[in-house]
Amino acid sequence: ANPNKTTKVALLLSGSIADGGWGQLAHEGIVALQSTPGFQAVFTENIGQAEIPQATRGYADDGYDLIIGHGYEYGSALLEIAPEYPDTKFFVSSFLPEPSVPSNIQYADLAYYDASYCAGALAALISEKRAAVGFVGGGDNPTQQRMLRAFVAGAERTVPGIKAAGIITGEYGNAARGRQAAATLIGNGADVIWHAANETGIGALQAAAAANVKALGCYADQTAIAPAVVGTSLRIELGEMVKTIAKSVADGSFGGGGEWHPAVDVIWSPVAGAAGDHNPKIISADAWQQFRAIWADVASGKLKVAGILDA
Amino acid sequence: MAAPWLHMRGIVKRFPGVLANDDAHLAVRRGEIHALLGENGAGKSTLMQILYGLYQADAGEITLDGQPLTVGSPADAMAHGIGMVHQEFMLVRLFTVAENVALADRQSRTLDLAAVAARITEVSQQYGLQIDPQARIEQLPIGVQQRVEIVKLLCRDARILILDEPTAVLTAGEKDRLFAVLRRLASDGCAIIIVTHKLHEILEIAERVTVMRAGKTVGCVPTAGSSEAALARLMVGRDVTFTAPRPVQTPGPVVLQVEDLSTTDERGQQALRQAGFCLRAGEILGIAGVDGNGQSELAEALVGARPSSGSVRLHGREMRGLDTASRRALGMAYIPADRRRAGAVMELSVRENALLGMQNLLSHLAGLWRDEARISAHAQRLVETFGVRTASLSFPAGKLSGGNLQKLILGRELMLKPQLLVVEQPTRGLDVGAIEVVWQALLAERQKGTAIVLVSAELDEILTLSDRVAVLYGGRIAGLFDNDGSAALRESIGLCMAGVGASASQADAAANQAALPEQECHAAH
Amino acid sequence: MDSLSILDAAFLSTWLAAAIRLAGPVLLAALGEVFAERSGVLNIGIEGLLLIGALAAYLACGLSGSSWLGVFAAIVSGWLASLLLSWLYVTVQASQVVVGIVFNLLALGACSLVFRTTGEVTGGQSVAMFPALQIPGLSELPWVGPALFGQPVLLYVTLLLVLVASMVLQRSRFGLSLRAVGENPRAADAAGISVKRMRHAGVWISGGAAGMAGAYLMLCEVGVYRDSIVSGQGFIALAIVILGRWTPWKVMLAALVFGLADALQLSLQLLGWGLPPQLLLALPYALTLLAISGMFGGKSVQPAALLMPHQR
Amino acid sequence: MLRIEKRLAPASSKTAIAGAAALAVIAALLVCAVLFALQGANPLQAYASLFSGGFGDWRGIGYTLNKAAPLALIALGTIVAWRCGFAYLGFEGCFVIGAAAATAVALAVVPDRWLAGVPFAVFLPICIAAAMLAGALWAASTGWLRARFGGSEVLMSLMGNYIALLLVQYLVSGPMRAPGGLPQSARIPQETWLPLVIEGTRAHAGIGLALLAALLVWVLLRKTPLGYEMVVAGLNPLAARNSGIAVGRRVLQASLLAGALAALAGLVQVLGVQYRLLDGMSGGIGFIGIVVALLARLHPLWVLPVALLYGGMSVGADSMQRATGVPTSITFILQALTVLFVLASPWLLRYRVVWQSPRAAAGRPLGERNG
Ligand SMILES: Nc1ncnc2c1ncn2[C@@H]1O[C@H](COP(=O)(O)OP(=O)(O)OP(=O)(O)O)[C@@H](O)[C@H]1O
Ligand SMILES: Nc1ncnc2c1ncn2[C@@H]1O[C@H](COP(=O)(O)OP(=O)(O)OP(=O)(O)O)[C@@H](O)[C@H]1O
Ligand SMILES: [Mg+2]
Ligand SMILES: [Mg+2]
Repeated sequence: ANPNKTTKVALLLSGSIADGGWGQLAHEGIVALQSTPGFQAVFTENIGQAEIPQATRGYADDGYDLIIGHGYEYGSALLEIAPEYPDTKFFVSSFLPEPSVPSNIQYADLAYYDASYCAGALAALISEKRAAVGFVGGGDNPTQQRMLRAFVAGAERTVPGIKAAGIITGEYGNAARGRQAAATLIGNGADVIWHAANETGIGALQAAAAANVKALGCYADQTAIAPAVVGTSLRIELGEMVKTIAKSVADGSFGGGGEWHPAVDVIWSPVAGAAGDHNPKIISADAWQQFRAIWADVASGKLKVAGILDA
Repeated sequence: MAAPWLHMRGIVKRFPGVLANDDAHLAVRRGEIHALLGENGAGKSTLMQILYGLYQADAGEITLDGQPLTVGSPADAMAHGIGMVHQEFMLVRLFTVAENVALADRQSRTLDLAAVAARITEVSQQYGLQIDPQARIEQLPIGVQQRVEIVKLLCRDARILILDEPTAVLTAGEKDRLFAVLRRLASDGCAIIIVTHKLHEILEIAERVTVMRAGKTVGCVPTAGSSEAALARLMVGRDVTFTAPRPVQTPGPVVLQVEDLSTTDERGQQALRQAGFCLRAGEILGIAGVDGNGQSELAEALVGARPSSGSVRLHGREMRGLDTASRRALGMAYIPADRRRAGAVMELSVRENALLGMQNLLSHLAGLWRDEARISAHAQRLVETFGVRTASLSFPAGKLSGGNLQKLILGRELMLKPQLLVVEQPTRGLDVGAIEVVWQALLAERQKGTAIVLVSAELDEILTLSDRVAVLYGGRIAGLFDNDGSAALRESIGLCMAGVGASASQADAAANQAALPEQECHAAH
Repeated sequence: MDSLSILDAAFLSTWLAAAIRLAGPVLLAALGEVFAERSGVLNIGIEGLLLIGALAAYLACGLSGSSWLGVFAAIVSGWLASLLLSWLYVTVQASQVVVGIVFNLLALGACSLVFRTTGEVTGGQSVAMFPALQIPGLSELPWVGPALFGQPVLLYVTLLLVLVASMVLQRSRFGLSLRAVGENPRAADAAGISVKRMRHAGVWISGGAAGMAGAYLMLCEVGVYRDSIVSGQGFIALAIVILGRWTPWKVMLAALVFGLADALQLSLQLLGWGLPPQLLLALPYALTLLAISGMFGGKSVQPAALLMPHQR
Repeated sequence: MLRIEKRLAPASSKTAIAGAAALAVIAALLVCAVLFALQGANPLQAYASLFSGGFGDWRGIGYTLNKAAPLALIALGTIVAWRCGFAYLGFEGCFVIGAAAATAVALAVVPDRWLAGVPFAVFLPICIAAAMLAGALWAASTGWLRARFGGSEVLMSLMGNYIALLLVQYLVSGPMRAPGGLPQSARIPQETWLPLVIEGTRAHAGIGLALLAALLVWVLLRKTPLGYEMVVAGLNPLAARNSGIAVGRRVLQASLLAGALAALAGLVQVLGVQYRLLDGMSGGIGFIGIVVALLARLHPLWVLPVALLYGGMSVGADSMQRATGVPTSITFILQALTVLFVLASPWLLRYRVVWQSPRAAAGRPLGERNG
């Protein structure tokens, strides 16, 4: 790679960079790149489904080196466009859509199921009544469905006898509906709530706060939204992802033609604001220790979540 | 002579391209019934709407009791005791009478419908108007709706009442009742300004009449000692004939046979019950009756604009199941009562309106492509033949005066060379000059052998034009008369319309006639 | 525990509670819309007004710490925004449908920009929200207790407003004039009522109410601002007005129908029947469509002059 | 001194209308220039890229054409419906229904399916017919309900949109979902894609369909008795009925055609841009199409330039955002303000600015004002 060349990176988002989660975290990576020598980084947010091809080609035609489509929405659109621009690298932060893809496009398996399994386990461990824990999902897609199953497996295998249930709301951006979904779960006996639903999830946390049941955040550090009930948040390191991929393009190590598989402890990390990685008032030391063990097992591959789910 | 109470001086009002009022004057005294007369488009309504604050004059002044008056809005007008009954009633159809009256009542800030209802009862008893304050407007006949309008004004203590063509939609009886109320009001010190085209009514009710022509006031004369002819001359600037001679002619073969025709109105009420009659070529059948007794429904049922049961045969051919388009194709034509809303398309030009109903005839390729040349030629011929006064063929029909619009519609239908013409209220709201033109046209059509069903609320019109008269009462044909022009006939028709004169024998005769087979139709003459 | 059975008291009462909570803000917005539509203006812009109200409530409450101040700010900003709308609807007489659609886009852009530039005034924390008000005694009732008597104070305010709206529309001079303007503007004009003034007022009321509904959403449900927060609830409010036939208390029932369908869609997932969620989500819209099709009579319930500009 | 006074009647010359619209656009640009400056971007540079993005080169023109095609088709549907007095707002629904039908037919052009191996020239008419039929039936169901029971089509069609969107959402997450499954259908085979029409751009043949449709709609409304009947039925249904026009039938026909045109827009989007059916692919285009129709004053031939301008503006907005990096919200604001101001511009036509010497003003008689 030529050290004097600037690498031009563009991030495409279907939602907003101020969503306090999925979009905002990736945007943080762009901001970091903007102050990194050798990189020029830009983004476009709020791209409607129908506008994706045009926005992508716009950047490709403008000579960008790396175009990141952030989310499942980009999976197929970028796959179709990539062959037209062999000199541009494409990255999509969602699963590989077909077994073989062009060598200038890379997909990512961001260890959602591993994280969900661990979240389920932690939820079960901190449940006081040990009766039920609940999950609130976003868009009605297979990833969310499978995350729900991983959450259920994590909870029910870790604390036998506990019941885990979930509601897929169908939307990522509808906080009011997220709130009612969580309230429904709580009303039916759940005393710990986790979500994977972006803005919809904010409502889920508010429901937990209102009912005074424990909750776990997702994607970002969501302690501030409901400090009294959020024990920890599983933050997804999307900023790191953006930086990592951009650097791989800059130094020529971009691994196109397949899927990127970071381990769960690389791409996810438990955070709880000023309290560090968890809030001891909500998560007992014992529970935290057990969770850490599971977390390590999943990260090391000793515990294979995919195997459990496919069984 | 007492100084005028209300005085409008030098009123000028311009509309885009039209000088509607040009130095118009009006002086009204306390306790006076004052008529305002003028051709269609002379500017009467405009002048009244200025007085009522709906329009602002461009120049001129209004004084009340010698004090200058500015009327910026109807609310201003009402505050000064000026009230108006519009040609088109300004009532909210879904509201009750009390709600409608309360609507315009600016006096109290709160809404007390019970008090309003009490006031309505009080006022209506005082003036002999019968109104149920709780009735919904949409359930009331036209005549009662007008009473509501008047009660509305009286409840607000209006001292100056403007009535724009109040009798256009009323029957003789309703008119008499209205006039009684107006006289009563005048004797109580109100001033009443009445706009009307009916000269005999002016002579009957008004003390003085102000005549307008082309926006200007051409004079103000006392009615005492005046005559219809004199008024007409003043208004039109020439002599006008008031009767149209109906030449004697033997009717031709039967064109229309109606049996057992029944239909319902908008609200699903039975509006026409088993009507039956037949009609010959070159014959005019007048349909008389108090408004709302099924006349419109009859006309619409005949032309297929309203679903009906029973039989309508045109030249022996059953029309049941045919829509208006097919019936028109077979020789029917129709002129509805409300020309602006039901007879023409206001936004389109004279030319496009002339095309209405002929769009498939004036075309190439059997209705696939418009034939612009023939369309223009047709419109030109129509305008010339019927003397429609229009700036050009591309002039919007909505801006034609009532008379000219009526000529356009009449001409359009007649140029279809129909075998049967169904025409409703052909001269409603028209000035005497225009009436003359329309009557002549209808009689000429009769002479050509067209069968005509003429629905009119004007008994004079019916007696002038019709060969036979059918009276509708409560949706039934209550009487069927040959028009011999006798005074006795007028009387029996009047009684029949009121639902009392229909002696058993006449009703039976009507019913029998309804069922008459073709040969007996012949025998009837 | 094996509590997830449809006849279970917990299932029913959580379903009802969720339904009422979902219904609350849309009911409030719909109440305002009733006034706009009764005056003859179809205000499709309430989606945007809701968003403006939500942002105003967030900023005001976040900066001052007072929830009630948030409500006040939301009402005022909803009203201010409706000044632009009513100017376009009533004074300019531009197509109401198009103005409403485009206004929603404008509101989204403007709110997003304001939020971006003012930033997270709360440092990512929720603003002070209204707690659920447990009405002593009643909220412990089985089945319906928590749903009906354990809701945030704004719900009770909204229910009160249903009553007020009913009274104003049916019993006051203002309501009579407003309805007259929506039924027959020419008659109202001739009666000395300023058609434009009444229509401005109708739109303003819907602006204030939608703003307050945004505050409801923000201060009772969500607590933090995001651009997506309203996500179509303004349009649901429109549907509710129609289903409720422009009558406040019927609108209240219609809001409940929508809330019940939406909440049922969430609850049923717990039963694992695998029904497509779209089916239930479409149900209230289909109901509304049938209700206004005229198939079941009453075709004239719509204000006769809805969408019709008035000119003398 | 300069005075603003109300005109007797709004100015109605073409120059006045165009001038007011131009003023409105300039006003919107000025307002947003302030926003750009506040965000630290150079407004001039922003507007330069706004223009050059949509019209500056062939590539941009290609995108603009692709944007304009479906917009124009929906706008034409709006015109047919609205001119016939059918104030339909359900184009969002027709669009996705048409897209779904087109996708279903295109997905049949694979081995073992019923259209296996048909050439494009055979496929396209079948696909167009299927999509248009689906959209026509969808819109006509509302038309039928109105004609039969008298419900308001404005409100019914708003509700219908949700049902159509949820129906398509169900299709892409259920029966039509591609294996492996995001909420989207499988990609349609390359043989079914609309051909590109300008070398080196993405412009596809959809714009040709839009052009053809505009001409046909114009001919229908201006040159045929049928169109005359539709317009009359729209302007005055009562008079139309009395003069023998079958109003209900015309409304039904207009709704069929309107739905078909909007569905064609959905087809164009699938066969020309997306190559598959997606959840949320309409993204409000059904409403923007109505906006375009109204800006074109419901005239079929004006639709094309207005759609091109609107399309160019949104393409330009993208490249402006790329060039300046300002938040997209500003481009939303710019688009919305432009449309709102243009909609409001007829208001300017009611006034005029007059020069008048102060003496003359004082000497004017009282009451001699324009009303
Ligand atoms: N709103 C308006 N816009 C433009 N021109 C108008 C308007 N109202 C009335 N005019 C014109 O002003 C003139 C006077 O109309 P006006 O209604 O006062 O006549 P009128 O005497 O009441 O007629 P009629 O006997 O038919 O009722 C007409 O030539 C008409 O064309
Ligand atoms: N919107 C309008 N624009 C232009 N001219 C109008 C308008 N409305 C009415 N007019 C004119 O005003 C005149 C009077 O209108 P008006 O409603 O009194 O009808 P008319 O001629 O009296 O017919 P009718 O008595 O049947 O209602 C008409 O002659 C017409 O030229
Ligand atoms: Mg008049
Ligand atoms: Mg008249």
